Amino acid sequence: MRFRFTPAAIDTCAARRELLDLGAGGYVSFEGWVRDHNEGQEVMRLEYEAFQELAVKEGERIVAEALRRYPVKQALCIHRVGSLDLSAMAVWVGVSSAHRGEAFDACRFIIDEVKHRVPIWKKEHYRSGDSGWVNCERCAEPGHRHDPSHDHVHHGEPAVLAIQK
Amino acid sequence: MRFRFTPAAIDTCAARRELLDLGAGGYVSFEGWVRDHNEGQEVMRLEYEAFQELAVKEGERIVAEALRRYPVKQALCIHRVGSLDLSAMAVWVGVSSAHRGEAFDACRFIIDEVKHRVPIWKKEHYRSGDSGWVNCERCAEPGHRHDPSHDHVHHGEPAVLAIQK
Amino acid sequence: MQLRIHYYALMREQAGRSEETLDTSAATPADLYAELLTRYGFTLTREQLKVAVNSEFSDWSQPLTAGDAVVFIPPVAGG
Amino acid sequence: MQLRIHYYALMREQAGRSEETLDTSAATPADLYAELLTRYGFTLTREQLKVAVNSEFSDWSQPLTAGDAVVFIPPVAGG
Repeated sequence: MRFRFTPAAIDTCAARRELLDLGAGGYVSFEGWVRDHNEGQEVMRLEYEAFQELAVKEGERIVAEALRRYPVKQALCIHRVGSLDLSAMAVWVGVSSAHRGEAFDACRFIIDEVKHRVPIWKKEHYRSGDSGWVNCERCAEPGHRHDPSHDHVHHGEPAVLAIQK
Repeated sequence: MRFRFTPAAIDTCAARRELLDLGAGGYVSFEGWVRDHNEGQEVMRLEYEAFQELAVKEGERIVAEALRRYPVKQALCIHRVGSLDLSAMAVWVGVSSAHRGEAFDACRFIIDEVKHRVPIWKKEHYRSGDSGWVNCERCAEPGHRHDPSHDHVHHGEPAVLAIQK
Repeated sequence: MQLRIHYYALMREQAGRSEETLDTSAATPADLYAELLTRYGFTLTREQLKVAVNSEFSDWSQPLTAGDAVVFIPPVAGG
Repeated sequence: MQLRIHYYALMREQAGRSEETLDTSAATPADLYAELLTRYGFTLTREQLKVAVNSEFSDWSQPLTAGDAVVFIPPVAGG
């Protein structure tokens, strides 16, 4: 499985070992960390929830696409679910390849697609006591087509879908 | 010091801890691994040698440039010297930032510049018994100007400067 | 016809449940969402959602059959 | 005038030493390289090299002064 969920801390050392390849000269990894702010609100902790059956299928499709698009050796993505404190790792992506350019491109492709296509949701809990489900700004626009191939890029902070007092 | 050398294995866990930042939501790292082949030759091991006094200054300048160019939080690069076996880590770059795009860009900028500007040399030892000092193809062309700002990108395998029997 | 519905995230909270088995005459996911929108007062419009049937992305107009498992997917935010 | 020269990598191997103190009349790094090229038969042309004086990148035409430390830098290959 090249995309999976874990309810416990992501073991990046074990995950990295799965990507070792004698023909690989470059390895790129991405980690998503819980940040202390979003949209001007102070964040205290996060909760991640996933529709795991579909999410694992879609995640596997994304990693398979990356392996088809870029001449890389190995790729893997692991996503946390449950409650996460500040600085905790929410997601990890690793890619090994013969040359570094492809590893950077494939790693970025995977995390961009995971953020836009995989059914995972994030609830932010703020210092103010409010909480809110976060989502990609453009996805939240009415009429935005959820085309799995759309390749929009996030600029700035993700929008909050609904603030709860 | 945001650029340094080590004669022992790079401790990526300790290095990563130096980049933790409550305001960081993304972390990108690059590792250069010793590959089992180059230019059609089977590689058995590598030796890295550096002009450390100048290399550390130039490496620090590169990381400082990355921090000026991209709105990232922290960045660090560690390079091995000495003899390295296959799969060993020759170089590590880590970058943390609020948003992931900048972390990818800054990490790639640092490793590209380090490979082109920092006085480090690599000798490959081949299964055939030969050995050779490797260098960037374009840098080896007579008349190529060693402008520190040149931004050429490597395609394919690095050239071997001189094969020794 | 009986359908199985699972709710996630904002929709789970607004429905007040994470799953239910429903007797419905809805012929498509579009019909079903219209029915549930009335019942639960979801704040998300259909245009903001995707839909999955039996754990695969589906069209809103795909005919539903008895026993199908339906999930309405609010805007995602992994990573 | 006495200069200190350090050799690295291919140039170290071709010079057969990693450093030396040299009495020379070379006024610039360019002059100095011409002198050493004759002595050691380096295979790299000046156009393939950079030069550092006192651990900073330098011009080939910068005047040298007694006690300067000079390094000729072959094409690099970090990472």
